[in-house]
Amino acid sequence: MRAILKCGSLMGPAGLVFMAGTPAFAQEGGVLNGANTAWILTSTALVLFMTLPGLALFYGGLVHTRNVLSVLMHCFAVACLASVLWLAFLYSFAFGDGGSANAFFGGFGKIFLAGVAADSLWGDIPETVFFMFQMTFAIITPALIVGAFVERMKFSAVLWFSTLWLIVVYAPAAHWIWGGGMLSDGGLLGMGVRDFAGGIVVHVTAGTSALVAAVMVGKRRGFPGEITPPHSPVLTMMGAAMLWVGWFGFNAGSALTSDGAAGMAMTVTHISAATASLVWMGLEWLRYGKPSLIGIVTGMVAGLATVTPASGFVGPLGGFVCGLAGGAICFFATPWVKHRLGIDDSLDVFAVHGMGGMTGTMMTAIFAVPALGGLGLAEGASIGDHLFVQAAGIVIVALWSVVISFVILKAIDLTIGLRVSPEVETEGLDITTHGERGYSL
Amino acid sequence: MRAILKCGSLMGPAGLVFMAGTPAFAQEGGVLNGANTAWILTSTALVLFMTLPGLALFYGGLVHTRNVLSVLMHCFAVACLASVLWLAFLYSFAFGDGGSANAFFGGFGKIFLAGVAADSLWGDIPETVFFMFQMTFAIITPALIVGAFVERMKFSAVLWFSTLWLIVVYAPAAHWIWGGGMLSDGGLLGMGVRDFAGGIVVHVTAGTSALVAAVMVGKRRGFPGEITPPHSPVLTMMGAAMLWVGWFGFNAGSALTSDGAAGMAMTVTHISAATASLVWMGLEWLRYGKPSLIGIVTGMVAGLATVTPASGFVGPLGGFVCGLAGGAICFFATPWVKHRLGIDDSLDVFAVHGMGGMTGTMMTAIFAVPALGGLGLAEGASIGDHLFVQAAGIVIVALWSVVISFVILKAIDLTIGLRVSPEVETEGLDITTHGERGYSL
Amino acid sequence: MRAILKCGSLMGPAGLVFMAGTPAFAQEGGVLNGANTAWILTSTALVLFMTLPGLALFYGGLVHTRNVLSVLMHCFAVACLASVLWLAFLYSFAFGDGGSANAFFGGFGKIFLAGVAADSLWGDIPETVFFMFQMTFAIITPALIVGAFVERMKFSAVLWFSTLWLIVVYAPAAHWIWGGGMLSDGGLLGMGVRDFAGGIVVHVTAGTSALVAAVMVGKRRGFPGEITPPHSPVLTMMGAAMLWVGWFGFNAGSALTSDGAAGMAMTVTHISAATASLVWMGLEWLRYGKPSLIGIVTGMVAGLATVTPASGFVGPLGGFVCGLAGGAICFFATPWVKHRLGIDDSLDVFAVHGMGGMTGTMMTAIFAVPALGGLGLAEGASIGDHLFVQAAGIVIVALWSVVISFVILKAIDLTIGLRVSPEVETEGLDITTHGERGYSL
Amino acid sequence: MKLIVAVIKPSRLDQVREALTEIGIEGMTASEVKGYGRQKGHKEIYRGSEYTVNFVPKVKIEIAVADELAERAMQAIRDAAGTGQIGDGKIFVLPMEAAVRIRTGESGNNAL
Amino acid sequence: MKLIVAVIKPSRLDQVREALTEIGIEGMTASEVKGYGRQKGHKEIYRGSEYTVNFVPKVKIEIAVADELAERAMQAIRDAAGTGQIGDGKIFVLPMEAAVRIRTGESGNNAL
Amino acid sequence: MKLIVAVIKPSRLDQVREALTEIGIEGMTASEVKGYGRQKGHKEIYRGSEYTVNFVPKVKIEIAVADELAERAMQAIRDAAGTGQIGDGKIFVLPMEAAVRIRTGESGNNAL
Ligand SMILES: Nc1ncnc2c1ncn2[C@@H]1O[C@H](COP(=O)(O)OP(=O)(O)O)[C@@H](O)[C@H]1O
Ligand SMILES: Nc1ncnc2c1ncn2[C@@H]1O[C@H](COP(=O)(O)OP(=O)(O)O)[C@@H](O)[C@H]1O
Ligand SMILES: Nc1ncnc2c1ncn2[C@@H]1O[C@H](COP(=O)(O)OP(=O)(O)O)[C@@H](O)[C@H]1O
Repeated sequence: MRAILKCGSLMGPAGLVFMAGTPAFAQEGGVLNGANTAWILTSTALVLFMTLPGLALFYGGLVHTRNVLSVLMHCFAVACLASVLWLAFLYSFAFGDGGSANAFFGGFGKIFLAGVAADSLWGDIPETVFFMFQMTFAIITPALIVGAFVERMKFSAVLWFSTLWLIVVYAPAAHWIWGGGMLSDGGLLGMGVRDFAGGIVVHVTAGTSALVAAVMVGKRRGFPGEITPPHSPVLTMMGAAMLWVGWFGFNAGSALTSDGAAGMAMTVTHISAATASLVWMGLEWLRYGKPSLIGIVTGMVAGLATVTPASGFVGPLGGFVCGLAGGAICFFATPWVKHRLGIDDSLDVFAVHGMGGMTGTMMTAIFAVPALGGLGLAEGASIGDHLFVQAAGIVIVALWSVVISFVILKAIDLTIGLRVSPEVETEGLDITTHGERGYSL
Repeated sequence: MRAILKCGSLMGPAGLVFMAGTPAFAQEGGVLNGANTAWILTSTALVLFMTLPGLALFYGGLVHTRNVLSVLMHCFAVACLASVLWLAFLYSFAFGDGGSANAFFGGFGKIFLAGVAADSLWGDIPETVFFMFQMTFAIITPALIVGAFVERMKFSAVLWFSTLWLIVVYAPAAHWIWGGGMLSDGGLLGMGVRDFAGGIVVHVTAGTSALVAAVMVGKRRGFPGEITPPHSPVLTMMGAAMLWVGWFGFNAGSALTSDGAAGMAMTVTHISAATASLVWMGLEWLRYGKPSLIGIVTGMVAGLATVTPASGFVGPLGGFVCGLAGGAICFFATPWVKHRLGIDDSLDVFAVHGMGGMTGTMMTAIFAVPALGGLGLAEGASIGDHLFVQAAGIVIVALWSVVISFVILKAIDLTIGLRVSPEVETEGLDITTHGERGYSL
Repeated sequence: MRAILKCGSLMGPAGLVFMAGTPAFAQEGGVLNGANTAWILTSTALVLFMTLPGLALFYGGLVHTRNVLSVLMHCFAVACLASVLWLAFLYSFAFGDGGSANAFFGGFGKIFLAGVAADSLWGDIPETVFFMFQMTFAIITPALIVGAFVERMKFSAVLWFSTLWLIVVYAPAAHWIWGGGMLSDGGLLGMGVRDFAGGIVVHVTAGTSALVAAVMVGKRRGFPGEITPPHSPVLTMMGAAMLWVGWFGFNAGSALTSDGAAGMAMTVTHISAATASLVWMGLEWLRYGKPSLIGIVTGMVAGLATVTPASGFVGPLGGFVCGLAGGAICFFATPWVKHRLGIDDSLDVFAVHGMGGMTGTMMTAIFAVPALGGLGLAEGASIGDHLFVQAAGIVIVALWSVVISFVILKAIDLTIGLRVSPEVETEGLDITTHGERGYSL
Repeated sequence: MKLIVAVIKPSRLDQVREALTEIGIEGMTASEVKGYGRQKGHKEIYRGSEYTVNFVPKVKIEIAVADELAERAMQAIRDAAGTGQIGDGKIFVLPMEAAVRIRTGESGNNAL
Repeated sequence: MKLIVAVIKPSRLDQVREALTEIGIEGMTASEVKGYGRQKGHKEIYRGSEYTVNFVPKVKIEIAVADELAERAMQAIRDAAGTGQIGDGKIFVLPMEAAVRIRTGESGNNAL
Repeated sequence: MKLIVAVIKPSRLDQVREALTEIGIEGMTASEVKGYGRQKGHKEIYRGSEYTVNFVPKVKIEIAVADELAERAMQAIRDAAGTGQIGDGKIFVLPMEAAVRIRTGESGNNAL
């Protein structure tokens, strides 16, 4: 007996629990499951590891030496900020009960974890563990956007942008899809958008907002002709590998269980990453004559971003095709954004995360079909129904992200300003803004 | 029903088990809990990761290039040494049953794990797992002290000091507080010192001993005027991030369970780290005009050291205030030790770990109060009682650490000598002592 | 009651499950154990972490700057390739049921995970989790071999070699020993070769194949006189530490359970690593006058490789002696291969992994004896019986590895060629093959 | 022939290179150096302690030119490297007796 | 005395050093530099974008020699550094007025 | 004017800088170089194999000075850089024809 049950907001972000036919799996209200808890505690550590130091190093290696510390600093400070805000009110806004406004907003009930004790449960894991696990998603999402405006945005502007963005873009989007809001089951689109681990909530929000930020902050001086190569592919590879390992927590942890659902999510995640890496490497080899390390690890990130929304719904075939499609689409999207659109989305957040997240979200509709190895469609729904809902989810969240990001950035620009002076940019942010240098060898 | 039960020495270092109202939680003698075991196996890996490579990189980035390898080597060799000594007799001294001398000393019964088989239990996890988890604490504590004497102490002296210190300072302190000795429940101070994950056992012992070591080994040549900046803030940030992630194992693992106790410990740990990071960054920005990466990560360590003793006793508010207080106190303590006291505690072990550990130990007494979100005071005890016991615990352990460290260092100084020659110091320890250079780029 | 039960191919790679006397441990067919699953999910992440970035950094730091990216690229690309091949057919070849040919080959039944659903079990964990855990072993094994031919082998040849080698050497060897084939219980040698976590399957196959590869690809230009020192012992140490932490998943994960078997495996693993590190450091200090960082971490790898086959069968004493023997034997084997045999096995894959794996495999026979703290011999077998079986297992697998590796490399040499041109070698593989440089500081 | 040695701000390297190629100088050798001069080094503050960094990152360019090009080369460097701020750097001119192109053995101005 | 400055391919450093010691030159000072010349830099492509790297890694060797050794030293360098390909580098010869060995204070040819 | 080129032990850089400022020399340019000379390189042993490191880390300082200061500068360097051990380094003096301060265009001794 294999069944996909849609669970109410109580059951967590993935919105899905995979049920096996034995009592060991039965989810009874109020009984803690130590094994699931152990896995989500671990997953929380893994997802934090993705940002600190994973993403920070991945991004840090891609910029000029004179800005490496500023990138690490952006990621680190944003992570701290997101953590405190999450406790203060973001968690409540995302996963609280918004009462009559619940379609849009989670309300103020869980501000500063009000009413949550050590023995409070969320499904069958402690609510503190769920809180922490979800916090790590709120940490990485604004950190992803950093890639769009490295090497030129003011540090104070980065902090303001991240704060406002988390409140007005991230928390609502998480609520809509994972917190029982308007895009989840029974909401606006009926059967709900399927986003297992954040194809929309994380990657589409970050990717589209990054594009807006890149436009608003403007190109780096000398872009595109005089930009220098990544100062340390070694750092970038190190960070990429940490992202891969951490992503096991991201996707397989989103099952919120320690069972076959987590196992299958981990499997498809890994397969997509490996496949997309090889696809990118192959395309690069064919097209530019040399398979590069930066290329293969970019492919890996593309594969992981793509499979993220699908990871709880598809089987190995789905994972494999996510890798193929994500690798290829992001490969072509990357120079297209930079050269055709002329947008200096410096570390390709939109092309990799945005495009990957969208691709995977659409593929979720297709590869959930049991005949393709998937774990099943919603009861009574066709692939077409799912495709529509998924697309609608993307459009709604992307539009919201774009509009709000624009407004926030405009406001910052008009007040404290978005961008450092040309002298500071030339000199580098490390020494001018943070008073340090990356290396004194 | 929420109750905090103090458990005898059988129940482990945290001395506390959080009980939920269901049979799933009941701790019956002799039944292994696989979920708890899974989480402590994971936590063991996380805490080892804190030292290797976490702390090693954190420290390594802060010194001059010519000494980076020596710092990594100190951490690595001390970790190996501590591991073998732990098996040989430290574990027995700390967690064995000392019989009539048990108040002071754990005895020789578990030397080389005598009598411990694969199926022996400690509480409801395998004793081997408890042994390993505790070993990782014995690894990191002497490694922390390394920060006090980098760039000038003889390698052989480092090994001797660490060995003797583990035997005469660490093992007893662990026994007194976690092993059922004189500072635990029913001992010298009645209700026992509360030190969830090592505010005293780890941070106070390391911090105060570091201060003594810094004085005894003496200042680096040219201190303070001619010391060079950290050679690689990139390495330091990398190590710091690993410390953060690993600290989840340190604190949430100290629950020895995979449940809400671990979840809450992880939550307060994270909140304190994030808060202290922002506090340090803010103070630095205000005072020196530039928020630095080294600053924010130092704040993080301060927040983590501070919340360590409290992490199993306080709620989110406690975690937040630990972060505020720890961040601010350590921020001001750091230049105070170096410039007012004129002590070259080179990587600020006392100011950050010592002061942080003490601050957190005291705050444990306050924020354990349920009204402040804590998990409760000992039965019949007031905040004042707890404050007294905590302070007494700090004083006793700090005094012991200081006196014994002094004696050990004096003995080494009189025999093999503590310090390298000025030429070696100028040339750098890497090439002179270890025959290698950090980078040949 | 302590008993070692040999389990059929159903029970997994370790071939061994440690049974405690309580119902909580009973392995009933078809019931998922969430705790074991949590630990194996975690172990999978840990073992992936060993290769990416662990081993890649460990190796990357040892070569010349101009080849650092190529080493990272080899490890990364091989990992991706192994993953896709594992899904495609390697898993089936290794762990499928080969029917009448099962002694040699696992058959085609599980190609592309055919018939494996999210709720399929392997023992008491999801088969997807077992699949993933085993995949990480198939990833690291060919990546280990990379150390033999760094700085000179063609990238395309590396990919071809790894692909063919995985198919014809790794998958069969895994099948023979762990997949119910001819070297497992009831097979060719009666009671089966004992290889808990890959002393033979991983280290002997990789080590002996590495030796062949080093000979076939030939020495680096200027070997031995003009080879430059490791360009970054810092990277190497970082990678080594990650290997250590990840090895907890490798060995303790191979228990496939979250209990005392895992705990004891973790304990002996750690002890062996720490001991061998100190042995290597000590020997180096005595013999060459300087204890080096590269030395101590090499000792660590030797200790870990040595204890790998033994880790589920021996007690602390066994772990300790594995560390002593592994550290010393590999220490002397390393210069012997390079200078006596004159083979440029550049990063000492044979001397460390091959010799370590063999040493540990033999010691498994001895230290499994309960009197030496081990968990027991096979029923009715003497140490001598075990020694014979272990030796036979080594010889058979080593011969197979050597012969097949030779054939594969010869074929590649005659077609696309094994080696880059002297100009490319002099210029470095990074810029010539991958179009990138490691650092632009 | 002259060997012109210019010590400039790192951020001006590309402009200087372009200015030189414009006047027909097709070769030069650059290196990272640390300069000490009127532009004082700076203080970095870590954890409340001041660290004095006496040397400032600079780039040194060496250009071998025919005598008659020396003046124009110096002018080109000045124009391209100048920002009007302390620390813009110096140009030194050394006499050079011989130059050889390794590949061909050409010597004198032909080697440049 | 002369100061010979040679800019060569990094991979030839060891050969050049050996060639010089063979003719009795026992001291030299090397440094990593970046060269610009006929051997054009290269393009690196990351994620489909071209990055122009104008400067090529080179090694600069400085050798102070007695006048009479200058010719032979130049010849030795040419022989050891030449690969016949563009980018083999240059040798420049500068006049040198004095040389001192710091340790002993010896000066002139004795200092070399 | 002269260009004084001193190759010294890295650990003496600060002393030399101070000694020079004491005699009124306010500018210099330093760089990391690798030296080959009587002070032989060393062997590093990794895993039982010897690696020969022929070059020793040194610092090169270039100081442009007015003719009349050259002697005192050389003396100051000698005093500050000398440890009496092999490898203390060398001082070379090159004639210099012109010096220009990029910022102001001042030339000659005024530019230094
Ligand atoms: N006497 C000197 N000899 C060699 N290099 C010098 C000398 N004086 C200055 N420099 C170099 O020129 C750089 C700029 O000089 P500085 O005095 O700071 O500013 P400015 O060029 O505006 O006078 C210094 O950083 C140093 O590298
Ligand atoms: N005019 C010059 N002044 C100083 N260095 C030069 C000059 N021309 C070339 N070089 C150096 O010599 C190197 C080789 O020169 P290049 O023109 O590329 O090839 P070739 O030596 O074969 O003529 C350059 O990379 C640069 O470092
Ligand atoms: N002929 C030379 N030309 C250029 N540099 C030299 C020469 N001889 C020595 N050097 C530099 O001087 C340094 C010190 O020289 P060395 O012979 O080792 O000791 P000492 O200075 O005591 O004679 C060398 O490392 C090298 O950098």
